[in-house]
Amino acid sequence: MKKAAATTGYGAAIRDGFEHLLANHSEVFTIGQGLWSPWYVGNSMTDLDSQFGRERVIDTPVSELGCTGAALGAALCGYRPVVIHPRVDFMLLAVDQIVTQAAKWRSMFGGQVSAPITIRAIINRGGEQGAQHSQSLQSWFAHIPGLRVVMPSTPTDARDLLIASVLSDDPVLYLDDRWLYGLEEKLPPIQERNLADEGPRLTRTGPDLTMVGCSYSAHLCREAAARLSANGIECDVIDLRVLNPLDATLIISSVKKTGRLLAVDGDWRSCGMAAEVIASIAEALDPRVMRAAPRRVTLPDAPAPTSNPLERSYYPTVDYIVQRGLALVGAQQETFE
Amino acid sequence: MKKAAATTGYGAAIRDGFEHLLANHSEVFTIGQGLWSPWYVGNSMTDLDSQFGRERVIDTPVSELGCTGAALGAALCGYRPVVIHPRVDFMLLAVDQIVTQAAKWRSMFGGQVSAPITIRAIINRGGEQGAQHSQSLQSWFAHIPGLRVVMPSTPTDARDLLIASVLSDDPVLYLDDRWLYGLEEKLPPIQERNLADEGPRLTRTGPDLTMVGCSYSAHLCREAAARLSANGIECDVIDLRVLNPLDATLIISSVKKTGRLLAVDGDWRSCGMAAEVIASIAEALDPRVMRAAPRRVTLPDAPAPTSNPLERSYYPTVDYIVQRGLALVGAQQETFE
Amino acid sequence: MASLDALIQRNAGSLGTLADAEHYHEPVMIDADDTEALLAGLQRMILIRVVEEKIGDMVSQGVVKCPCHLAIGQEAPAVGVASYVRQGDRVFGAHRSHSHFLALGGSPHGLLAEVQGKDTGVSRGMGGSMHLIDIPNGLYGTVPIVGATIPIAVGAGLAAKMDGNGAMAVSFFGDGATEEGVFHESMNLAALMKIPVLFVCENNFFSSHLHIALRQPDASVCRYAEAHRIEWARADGNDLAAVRAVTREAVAAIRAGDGPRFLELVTYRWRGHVGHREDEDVGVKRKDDLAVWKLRDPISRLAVALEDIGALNRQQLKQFWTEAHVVVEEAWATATHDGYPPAKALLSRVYSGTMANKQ
Amino acid sequence: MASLDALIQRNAGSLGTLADAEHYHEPVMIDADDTEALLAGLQRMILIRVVEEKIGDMVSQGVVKCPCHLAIGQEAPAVGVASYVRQGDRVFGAHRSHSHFLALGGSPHGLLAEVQGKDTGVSRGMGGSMHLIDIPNGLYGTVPIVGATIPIAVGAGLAAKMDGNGAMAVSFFGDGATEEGVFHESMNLAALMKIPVLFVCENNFFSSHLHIALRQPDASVCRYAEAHRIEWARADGNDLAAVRAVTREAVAAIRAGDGPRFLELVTYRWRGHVGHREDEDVGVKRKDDLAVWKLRDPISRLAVALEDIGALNRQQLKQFWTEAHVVVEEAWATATHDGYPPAKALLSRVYSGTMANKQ
Ligand SMILES: Cc1ncc(C[n+]2csc(CCOP(=O)(O)OP(=O)(O)O)c2C)c(N)n1
Ligand SMILES: Cc1ncc(C[n+]2csc(CCOP(=O)(O)OP(=O)(O)O)c2C)c(N)n1
Ligand SMILES: [Mg+2]
Ligand SMILES: [Mg+2]
Repeated sequence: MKKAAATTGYGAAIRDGFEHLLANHSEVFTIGQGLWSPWYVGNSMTDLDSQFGRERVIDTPVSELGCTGAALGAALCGYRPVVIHPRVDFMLLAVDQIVTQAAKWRSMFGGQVSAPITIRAIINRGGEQGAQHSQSLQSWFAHIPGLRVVMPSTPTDARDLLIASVLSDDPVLYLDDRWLYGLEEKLPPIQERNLADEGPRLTRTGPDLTMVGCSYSAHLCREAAARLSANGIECDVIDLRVLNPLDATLIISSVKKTGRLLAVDGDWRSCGMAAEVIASIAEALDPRVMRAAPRRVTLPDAPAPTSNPLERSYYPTVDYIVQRGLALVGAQQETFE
Repeated sequence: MKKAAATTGYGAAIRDGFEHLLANHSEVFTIGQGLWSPWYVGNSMTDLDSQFGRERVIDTPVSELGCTGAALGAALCGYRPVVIHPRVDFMLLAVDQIVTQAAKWRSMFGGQVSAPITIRAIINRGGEQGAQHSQSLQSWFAHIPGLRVVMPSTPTDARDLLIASVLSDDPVLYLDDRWLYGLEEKLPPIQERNLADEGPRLTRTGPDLTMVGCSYSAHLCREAAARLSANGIECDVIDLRVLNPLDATLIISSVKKTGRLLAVDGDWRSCGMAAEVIASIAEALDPRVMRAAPRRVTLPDAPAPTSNPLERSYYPTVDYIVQRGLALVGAQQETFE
Repeated sequence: MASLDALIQRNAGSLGTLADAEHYHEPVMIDADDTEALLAGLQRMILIRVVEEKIGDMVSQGVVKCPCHLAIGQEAPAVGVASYVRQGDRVFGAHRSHSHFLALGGSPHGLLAEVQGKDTGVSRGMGGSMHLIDIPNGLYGTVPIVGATIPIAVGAGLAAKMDGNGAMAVSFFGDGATEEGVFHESMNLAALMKIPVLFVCENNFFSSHLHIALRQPDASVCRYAEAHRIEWARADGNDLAAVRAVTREAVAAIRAGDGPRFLELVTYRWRGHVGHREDEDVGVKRKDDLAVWKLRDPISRLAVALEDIGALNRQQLKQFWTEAHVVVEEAWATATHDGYPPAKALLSRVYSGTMANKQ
Repeated sequence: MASLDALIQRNAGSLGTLADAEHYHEPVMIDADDTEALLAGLQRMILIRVVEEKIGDMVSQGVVKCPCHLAIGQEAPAVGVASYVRQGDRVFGAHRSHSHFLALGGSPHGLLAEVQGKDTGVSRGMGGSMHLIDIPNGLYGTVPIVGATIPIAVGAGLAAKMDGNGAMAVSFFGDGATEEGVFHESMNLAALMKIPVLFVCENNFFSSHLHIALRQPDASVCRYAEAHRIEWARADGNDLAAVRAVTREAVAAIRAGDGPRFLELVTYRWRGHVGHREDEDVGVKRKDDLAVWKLRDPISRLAVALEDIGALNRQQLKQFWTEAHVVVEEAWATATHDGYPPAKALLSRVYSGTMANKQ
């Protein structure tokens, strides 16, 4: 992306969000690995430690489970911690505290406690990093009642949804993707929104095809839609933004209109977010409105490789999505591996 | 269930499987919490320790991650360990070793190593145990390439799929459900099968409706199908058996015939196994073959409660499935919460 | 199993006689402590004992259905530590926490309603025995995932440190929990950040059916505090005065800003791991040991000591027990007539949907 | 940051002078060790140094793209421990394991092909720098999830114990890995079951950008072995003879059936946490320290010692370096011309689909 004047990148926008939170909400603090490092979390938290002090921007030992539990404990006691995991893969060591603790404490204790903890993890893949440094797994967390899951695809959302996540009284998993850090846009003034009111958004409209994605996949869908438009195919593009709890209304009304659905997700296929999108509309719509069978574009059923040629074929691309879109509108009944 | 002579229960059948493995395969051993306890894993491993020695039936400290990693290590060195987690909820502490290690080592090292580890976890819910002692989460693990996921719904499968899992050269997650321990049947002689050849099975046929489930849900589907039959509605019932990698062929051909699908799963809804079943047929079939929109029956979007009346309304029942089946065949377009 | 006996002996390690059921049957030494506090503590231990026995009976009758882990025999650690917990402190427990709840002043009715799944329960019928909360009394949560509340307590301590008001967090857990890696991660974090948290390990030698000799190379867990450079103390967990003494010192240091402290309180449970039976699912040797361990009863040993100095007489003691029974029976009766949570509670308590007020 | 200096001083704990860059610049003491073995070790350390520098250069030129964590300056622990690894033993490493791979006899070509993602790489191009395997030489796997291979190594040790053939497992990890709970779970399991596993902690003071003083209350990690009742030894990790001495004793005990042993080898990395730069993403103080630490060079300190006793002359030493460069340049050249994995490798290597043969 070219950098136009007065625009802000995705990573810098996240930093703006943190700056706003730390400056305006004394109960907010951040804790996680790499917060005192110049590179660990990209440019998304640069110098926050010197700006707000190392008591509120806390770097930690290599103890994902313990640090996440500690953040939850502080959240139960009046604070709004953001626990940062520089990679989703590392966060998996903290699954118990996220899924069996944070997501359940409110209901388990009869609604008497809130756990306003935000777990921020970064999807950091590609660059020949391989199988253990590439997972996104949003589908896992979108499966858990009690846990709100947020995935911004634009700098503005990266900033404002971070703020909404941290100000929410519910536990929130906020996932940002390093592949979006290059995106730039002019940011509107900050608005503190109630996350409970946020949901999927229509970012482009057209009668021929509905494309749904989140985070980097939403970005790919937007790019693909532009390319398809050049081919005379106009698409509705829906950016999920909030994956759980999912409000499918917009997707349903869109597919009711287009009769065609392409669900794109940068996670695996089986029991994935793309499956949820398809199942949601399949249940909600009279099958006769469908002009073609819906399709998924996801990762292949394999761990991430390192070797460059394999890596290039592993991740969904704009080209591939465009192909799938054309095929769908052509409505050939093709199957892909 | 009444106990007819010469029949074996689901729990005892699992024990038969272990007995066969330990008696015939010297490289098999079992390790996990409660293996020296008279009650921890129900009757599924009773006295195996005295029969085969505590060197091959190892009880452990409360260290899920460490013990799972140790089992993986032994699997890389010529053994076929079965690591046992008495509850899925406890196993979540071991997610890194299951998902980021065991499932990936083969592909990550270019196919040069096999990790013939079986992770056996027990779904143990109900009985007012509450949110942290009720999870099943098969949808999570069915999402992971490299990990085979097995869920038997009958005593015979409980025994023979356990044997196939342990003899498979791939990592396998084997989930059994305490609610099935009451099931009894007459067991055929043991057959050592190749897990790679096992998959979904049609356990009842009928032209009106396809019902798909796994484990306890498959059992509920069979019961519901019998009841529906009394109402003149004949169903195909498909027991998934092997959730990952999923072979959807049977489901597709069945729905092609019936035009109606009810996907039942005892896990949560969003990004769940029921969503995968619906997405698989939606992608594969011409929408026009559907005589009604497919439907899911899953847990509600909430952690498990304890209070008895809430607990009774929380889990899918035969009655509820029957209702849904009738509605589907009546093809009313109703929505359920 | 002579070999196991031998193993257990070898394994006793630094616990010495504390690991031997034959010792500490005599009345506890109380001269160094405050009589009033000890009398109050005795009453509280009696209340816990009576509540637990009532729950045990109701479990055995099948009236209470949720899994209950009874603390009968382990009343002293809860009561002794609780006597130094003050307004603003936050306490966390685990699966065996009826004692912690009651020691902090929790209402017997709230507990007895909760184990029946009633809307009037402390967790509004959503948690049962294993998920208790009582924020007004400082109990911030007890959960059955072993070790899970340890880092959470460290986080509560971090919050207290940030608040800078001299409050502390308390983490109650058992010897089995020290086998969870998160216990070590939490200890390191607390030591590194000098977090005001009191780690209290109730070492009762068992993790469900397994004796610690079959789970760890040494029966004493203070070695972990040593490793993480956290000052520790060990005491007879069935001696209220001893528990109060080590707690007093540890809490003073914590409130003075010295960072975390660790207590190992050696005790024994009289019932099975879960449920009402005495010898259910227990490790070998336990059956024979239990009778001897009961002679290390925290209640009678304190009562006799108080009688010996004339601070208590048979009459008053009998009175304590009667009062406890009256309270408990009344609470139980009320709870049985209370209602269950409404159907909508299932979905209405999952999310708050609210957000912070602007500042 | 005087305060951090002070903190680091206080934190040095039992490491004493080993934590101080000013010490141990002199030639190592070798009289107690075998000269042939030391000469071989020297050559191996030189090979590692040259390979790592080559990889560093290729990273800086953007030719190698996968993340590489270089072990320059840390050659001695790998080479010293590997010299007591024999056929049948199983060794596991982590993200900084080029040194372990080469020390065990791994082929430079296999490594240089792997970091280029070639099908001829040791992991057939599927793993890159952070996922190395070389079963013929006993390297059973290195992975970048910190701490992940520690329990896996314990399981390999359990397998060795079951095989009863006197083999052992070796787990290489860093000081940062001791902060993962699974490290403690693994130590307890190994101690409890007397598993033949050698835990080797290369304590280089850093976990990426953070000095251990900012992560743990004491810079020495032997206290953890103490807690888990595992016998331990500590040595200057930049002194090959010292590393060999503590390894020799530990391995003898392990093979004799004594159970696990723990080694803390104090060392320092010369490059950034990841990549080729010297001062990238490093903690404060590091820039100034590095120059002094380089005087504790494991290679030159050994070379000079061997020269002093006349076991080595300048000529031969120069020869060692030249040979290493030749080997490495040839290996690199071949690797660059090797092919990439076939497209089908992506899906064909996920499952085996096979099963055990009936017995
Ligand atoms: C993570 C996890 N693993 C296993 C269990 C099963 N479990 C419940 S209580 C318990 C024993 C814990 O022993 P200890 O911590 O000593 O507490 P005690 O029962 O002696 O009070 C175990 C293993 C669990 N609840 N959570
Ligand atoms: C579970 C996990 N958490 C965090 C990381 C990020 N990380 C990679 S290497 C590293 C430092 C580990 O330090 P140490 O164990 O001392 O090894 P060293 O780099 O010093 O060789 C960290 C934190 C990771 N790879 N895995
Ligand atoms: Mg215990
Ligand atoms: Mg290090």
